[in-house]
Amino acid sequence: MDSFRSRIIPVTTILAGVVVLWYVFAVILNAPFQRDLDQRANETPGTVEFIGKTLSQPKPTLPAPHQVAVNFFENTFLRSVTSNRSLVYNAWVTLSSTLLGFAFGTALGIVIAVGIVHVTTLDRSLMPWIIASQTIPILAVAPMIIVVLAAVGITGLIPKALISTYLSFFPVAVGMVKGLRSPEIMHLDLMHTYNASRSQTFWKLRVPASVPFLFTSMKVAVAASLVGAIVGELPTGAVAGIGAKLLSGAYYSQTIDIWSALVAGSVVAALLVMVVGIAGRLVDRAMGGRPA
Amino acid sequence: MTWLKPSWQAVLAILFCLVALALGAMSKPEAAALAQPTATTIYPYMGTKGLILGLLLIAALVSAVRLAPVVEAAVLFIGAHIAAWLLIKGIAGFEGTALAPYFLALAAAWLLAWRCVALLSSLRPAANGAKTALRLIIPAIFGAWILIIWEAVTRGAGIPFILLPPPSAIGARIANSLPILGSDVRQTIFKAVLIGYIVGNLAGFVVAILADRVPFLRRGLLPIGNMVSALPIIGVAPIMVMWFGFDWPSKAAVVIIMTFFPMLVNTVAGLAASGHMERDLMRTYASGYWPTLLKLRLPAAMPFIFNALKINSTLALIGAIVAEFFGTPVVGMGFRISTEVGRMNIDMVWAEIAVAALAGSVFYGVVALVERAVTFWHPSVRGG
Amino acid sequence: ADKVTLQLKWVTQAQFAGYYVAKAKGFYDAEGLDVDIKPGGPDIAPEQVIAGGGADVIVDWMGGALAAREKGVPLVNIAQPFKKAGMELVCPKDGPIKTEADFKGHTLGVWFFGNEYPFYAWMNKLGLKTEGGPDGVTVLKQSFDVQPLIQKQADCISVMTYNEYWQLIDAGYKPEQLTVFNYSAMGNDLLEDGLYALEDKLKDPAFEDKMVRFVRASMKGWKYAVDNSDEAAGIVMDNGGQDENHQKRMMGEVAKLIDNADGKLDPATYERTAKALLDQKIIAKEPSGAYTTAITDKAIK
Amino acid sequence: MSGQSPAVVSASKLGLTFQTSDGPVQALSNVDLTIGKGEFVSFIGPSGCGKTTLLRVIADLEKPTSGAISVNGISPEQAREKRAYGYVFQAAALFPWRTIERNVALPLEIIGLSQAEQAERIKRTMELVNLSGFEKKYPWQLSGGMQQRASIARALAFDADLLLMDEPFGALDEIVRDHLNEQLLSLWGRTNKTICFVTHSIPEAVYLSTRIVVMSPRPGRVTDVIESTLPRRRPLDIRETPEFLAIAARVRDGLRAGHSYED
Amino acid sequence: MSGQSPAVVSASKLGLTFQTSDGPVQALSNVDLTIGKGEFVSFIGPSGCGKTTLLRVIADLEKPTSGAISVNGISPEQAREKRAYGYVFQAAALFPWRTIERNVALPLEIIGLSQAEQAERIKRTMELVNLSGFEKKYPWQLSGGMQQRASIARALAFDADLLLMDEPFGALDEIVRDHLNEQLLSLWGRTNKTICFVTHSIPEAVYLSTRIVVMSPRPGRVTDVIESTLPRRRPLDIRETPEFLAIAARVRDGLRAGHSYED
Ligand SMILES: Nc1ncnc2c1ncn2[C@@H]1O[C@H](COP(=O)(O)OP(=O)(O)OP(=O)(O)O)[C@@H](O)[C@H]1O
Ligand SMILES: Nc1ncnc2c1ncn2[C@@H]1O[C@H](COP(=O)(O)OP(=O)(O)OP(=O)(O)O)[C@@H](O)[C@H]1O
Ligand SMILES: Cc1ncc(C[n+]2csc(CCO)c2C)c(N)n1
Ligand SMILES: [Mg+2]
Ligand SMILES: [Mg+2]
Repeated sequence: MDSFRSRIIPVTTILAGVVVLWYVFAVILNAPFQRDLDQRANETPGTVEFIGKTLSQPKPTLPAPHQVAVNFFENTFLRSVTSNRSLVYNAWVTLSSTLLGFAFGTALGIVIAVGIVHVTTLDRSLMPWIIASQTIPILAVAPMIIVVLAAVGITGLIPKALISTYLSFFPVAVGMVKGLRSPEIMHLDLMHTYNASRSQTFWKLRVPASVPFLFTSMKVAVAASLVGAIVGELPTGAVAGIGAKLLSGAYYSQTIDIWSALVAGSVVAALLVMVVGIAGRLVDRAMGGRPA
Repeated sequence: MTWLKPSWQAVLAILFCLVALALGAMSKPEAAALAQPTATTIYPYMGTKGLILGLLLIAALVSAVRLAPVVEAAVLFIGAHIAAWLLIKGIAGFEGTALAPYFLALAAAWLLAWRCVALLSSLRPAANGAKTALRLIIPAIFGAWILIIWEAVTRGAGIPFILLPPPSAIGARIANSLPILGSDVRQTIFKAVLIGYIVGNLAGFVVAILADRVPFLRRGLLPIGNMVSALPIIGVAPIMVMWFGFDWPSKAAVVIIMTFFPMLVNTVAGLAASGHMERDLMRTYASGYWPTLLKLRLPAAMPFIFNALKINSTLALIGAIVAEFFGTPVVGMGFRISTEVGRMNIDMVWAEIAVAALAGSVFYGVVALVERAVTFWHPSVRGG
Repeated sequence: ADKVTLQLKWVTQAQFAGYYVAKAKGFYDAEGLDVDIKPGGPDIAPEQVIAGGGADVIVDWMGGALAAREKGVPLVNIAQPFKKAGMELVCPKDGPIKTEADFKGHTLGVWFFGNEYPFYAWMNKLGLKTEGGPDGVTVLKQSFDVQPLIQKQADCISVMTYNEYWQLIDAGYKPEQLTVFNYSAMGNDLLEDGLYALEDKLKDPAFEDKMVRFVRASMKGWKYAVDNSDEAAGIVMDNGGQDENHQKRMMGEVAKLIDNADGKLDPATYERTAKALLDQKIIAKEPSGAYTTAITDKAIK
Repeated sequence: MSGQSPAVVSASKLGLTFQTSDGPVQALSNVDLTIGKGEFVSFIGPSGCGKTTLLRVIADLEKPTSGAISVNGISPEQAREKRAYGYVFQAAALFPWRTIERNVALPLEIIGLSQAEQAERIKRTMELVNLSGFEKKYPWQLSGGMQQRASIARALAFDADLLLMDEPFGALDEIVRDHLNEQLLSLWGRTNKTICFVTHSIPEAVYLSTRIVVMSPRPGRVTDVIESTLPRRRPLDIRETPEFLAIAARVRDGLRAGHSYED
Repeated sequence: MSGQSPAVVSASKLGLTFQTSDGPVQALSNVDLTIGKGEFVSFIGPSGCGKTTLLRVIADLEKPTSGAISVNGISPEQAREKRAYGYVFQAAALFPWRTIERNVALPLEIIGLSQAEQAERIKRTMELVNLSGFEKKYPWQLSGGMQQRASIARALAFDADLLLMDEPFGALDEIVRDHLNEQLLSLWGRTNKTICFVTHSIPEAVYLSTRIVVMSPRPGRVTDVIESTLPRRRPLDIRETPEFLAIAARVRDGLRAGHSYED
């Protein structure tokens, strides 16, 4: 647990720094509106009182950390986890489509990478179109996808997960193309001398050699997946999920709600990235990874 | 049997043509005409039905004969594309009336084109010019077929224009809206994307180096880096508009946030990628942190860093466009997309998407070229 | 029971209280209907949903519906619950804009996504250019909220009487501190929330009958909602609405737009809307058959 | 030469030129060579003369740019596809994610041997190269010489009829080297394998080979082919016989002649 | 030993145990050693006996787990920071993204030499290892021996007072090896450098060294230290003198004694 402590101290220090900065910015950003407000109400508060007011607006430009914390705490711990006002519930809704989309996306990314590395036709023809596909702004096509899927009777988790898939397969595909091509040329020659089949070379050489690229890409992909899940929640009527919270918050200018949903999203993201990181380290260890 | 070498694509194509022939009418008007032979209704493919199917059959059969690959590819190319052109041309005026044989013929043509691409990519021409030509032709045929199928299906099945317009309509729209598209590209790509991309990548890179340099920051910054950068764009975009105004700086800020994380993660991974013996070598020179970084660890990290640059090249584009959904001046690709959806000008939406795809591909291509030049030594570039 | 899917134009809020009330109070059941209400959102174009077969009837603004009709989605207005428009442009009194004459050279927040037509029609009428510069106005695509005004990024912003206006009040503005340009009051309004269905489906008598029953029950819902606005707001909350207080206020304001809850389209307003759209080249030719009074005539006797 | 046995390797006018960004490098030129079944041929020559390149051409890892070559009467590619040879690279080329044992098992997995057979062969070859006890270590936990021995074990476990060995004993001390030389000779005597062996040690070449090919650099040519007159069975102390020393002297002369040092 | 000159390396009771997942590996145990200024010490011993590990401990690339060691009277770490030594690794360790020339320049860039000085040193050392003409090639375009020579050139260009060389000439043919042996000796004679040299070749060790350290494996111990009685100036043909052969025989005996082969 020593490593745990050696981790906790830096994280808390930096977090504390962030919080202090955050307060400073909260005062600066909320001040103009507070001034207008006071002016309209013909009040002239003292500096301390003024700062206090900037940190307690109901719909601040930048909510103060304690406002977010209180909101976050209430919506996380004081609500039953099945209530649709509970952040835990909303986070879970988002998480489920994130995970499904991430699984699809990783699988699809790997399949595409395998195809590109092994089939010349695909190498030559597919990559430009995959790139093109990624530049299609997802928020623009998401509604159409959802409409089309709904028309063929697919609703619920799958459409959202598909948008996650769309965003997450690309990092994996790009990384894995690189990774699968990264074995030493001498190692490839060795497999060549054994007349190893493509699949043998793939499983015994290319896959292990690509592991560092795989896990790095998966970290990016899981974050992208989460973004996709949140984006996908909007056109489904934004009934539940972190995206729905963000939207309804934005719609009513409830900045505190937005920020606590953002914090929830970030926490989920950080956890997901950490899990992928840990999985990566476990795999590395199982592969006899040499300590740095 | 040595003169015969049927490919599975050709066999399937022949099969599809035969089934299409057996099923009869290609479109509803034709079916109606067949049912009432006395009436003189005009229906699609009156004169060309035999031509289309015949062309496909002949091309498929010829391709099954052992020929020089170039000749075979040429036959397939011509057969598949003329047939496709006739199919699409014929349905004009009768949108939405296509029946199964229409789609079978389309599938057959597509299979032949596939065979053609497979043949072309197996060619190993000696001349450099031919090599470059092939590099361009192959993805072009592949892409052309995405468009052909799209065009044929939207018209054949009569998909409503406001759900998915055919590519021809999108093309026409692009041609007619060049000034608007130009100003949108200037606003979104040359301002928000480029600046955001550069700053975001730099920021991710610098934070990765900082985290690498200072162990304290590594433990503190990385987890927070993980949190900040997965921030969902929908949540961040309105806040950025609030902070940086509604013009392009807020979009650039969104792009920065989106591109930061991939760069951070990849740089951190890349910095761990240098070999032990090489690091030991630098130690024997008592090389300081920065020389080691510059001369060993960064070059070794380049494959990872370019990974991030590639992923970010498309991510930046998505980010900037999506960020424009949230409050912008009345110019920009994202603005245009969201507005024209509301006006049911879906062809304009797709025109912007096409421009975005083109810009993104060029962007990615440039990054990939630089990558080849910088990581020429990496096995993935040297061969393998 | 017959299934009907209704696609709303926006997220669940009192703007659509009538439908939620009709469902909750069993008015639909009474007509033998099983109605599925799908909330919308910033990225949902109900016209696309209905064209894709995802809905039987949609709530839409006339501008969007007529534009879609020209693009090959034959939408027909079957009822018009909202008689007046709720959109207005508000400017703080301490800002530079007091009257229409002050617009020149200033920045105005406008909603797009098909909601911009009334604004452009108005500017057209005033003879103001919308490309910025000292002689025109600078247009800002306004997002969900009223932030552009609070942040002073715009000099005036668009609000709905029933929604964003109250957010401004919540943000500390007093009604007397705001200059309001109401589109209805100025006679520049275009028809807002109406019910639209596809023309070819309406040719089917069974479907038409279903719509008659649907409109009848919906309007009953609206009437009930107008009469019991707090209860209606509660029903909206039960269906996913946010901020109860806000919904109550919204219900009160929406009630003012509903008028007598007969859902009948006023042909004069229709003509004016169509003409404004034509003038602005949002549609190219005079629409025909874009509305029918048959449904409301049968539904509301 | 050795016309009595069928040719395992037969090259004529073989040439190979590498295209590099600053001009072509001619690595092999006009190489004529026939190696019969059961021969033990050593290749010796100054650093950079093309020994590795020649072995790689035989192994179908490099395509010649001129001339012809056949392996077992078929093209190198076909021979490779028939798993005609085992190759020991100049560097160990172990997979860092596999233990030593699993590295040795790699070719056995690829040809699809049963677990039991694999285990048996691993045990045997690991003993042969004296690495027992290090089965579960990863390559980076081994010394340079141990890694090289692991790669020899891997090639021997593969058990092909033609062995291509590129300086297999370069990083080994004299005693281990002598031991492995003996083991290799006895294996060769027992099995009638054909062995192509690159070395820098003249005594090693003379001790092991039936024929010694001396090469000279840039462009890599065969300058001398020396038939050994030593008997097939060779005790270690044959290396002190005058006959041995005479052959060694001839090889040394051939080597010196092709060398570019003036001093 | 060699008590007259100040100690460059001095180790006492040095031990190093690697912790691996399947138990500890004792690589060095109880090593006592003093190397004086200007000495040329060769380390010889069976593969895996700890030669590389010992060199790495001197170079501060590995920390001993017991005993004490000093380099130039200070800790290895301080000595390393003072750039007290140049190291030739057992493998070439060239950077693939640098040409041979730039690889040789690497240490020179790090110590901040002027361009002109760099160019001069590169030219000189490239000539010394006979790689002129290959300056602009990348490592993978070189043969194994050429890569090793490039890495020698890199260490020589660094020009430290203490040279740690781990089997530098392993992949080189006899003639090049003789040439480089001579060059190394003459460099050593000229500059009074201290050289620690790992080799597997007994003649090479005897020819070059003032002292030969014989090691035995698991745990790596020093079993014999043989002082050379040969003069400092040594022509190549000194290798045929009886004195030379006598020392060689002693080394061979020491080596065999420490060896684990029973045969
Ligand atoms: N991939 C390559 N690209 C360019 N030149 C190459 C390549 N591989 C080898 N060469 C060149 O070919 C020549 C022969 O190299 P080769 O590796 O066959 O030598 P070698 O006889 O094995 O030497 P050594 O004993 O040092 O291993 C060398 O001059 C080398 O520079
Ligand atoms: N990083 C490591 N982890 C665990 N064991 C190691 C490690 N490095 C070396 N060893 C072990 O230490 C012992 C000595 O290794 P070392 O590399 O010093 O041998 P060496 O004398 O240089 O051998 P060679 O002549 O083969 O290069 C070996 O048994 C080896 O397995
Ligand atoms: C993208 C976007 N479009 C429109 C509105 C404005 N709006 C809020 S409610 C409402 C009525 C819909 O029937 C309208 C037009 C917005 N806020 N954001
Ligand atoms: Mg070689
Ligand atoms: Mg060693």
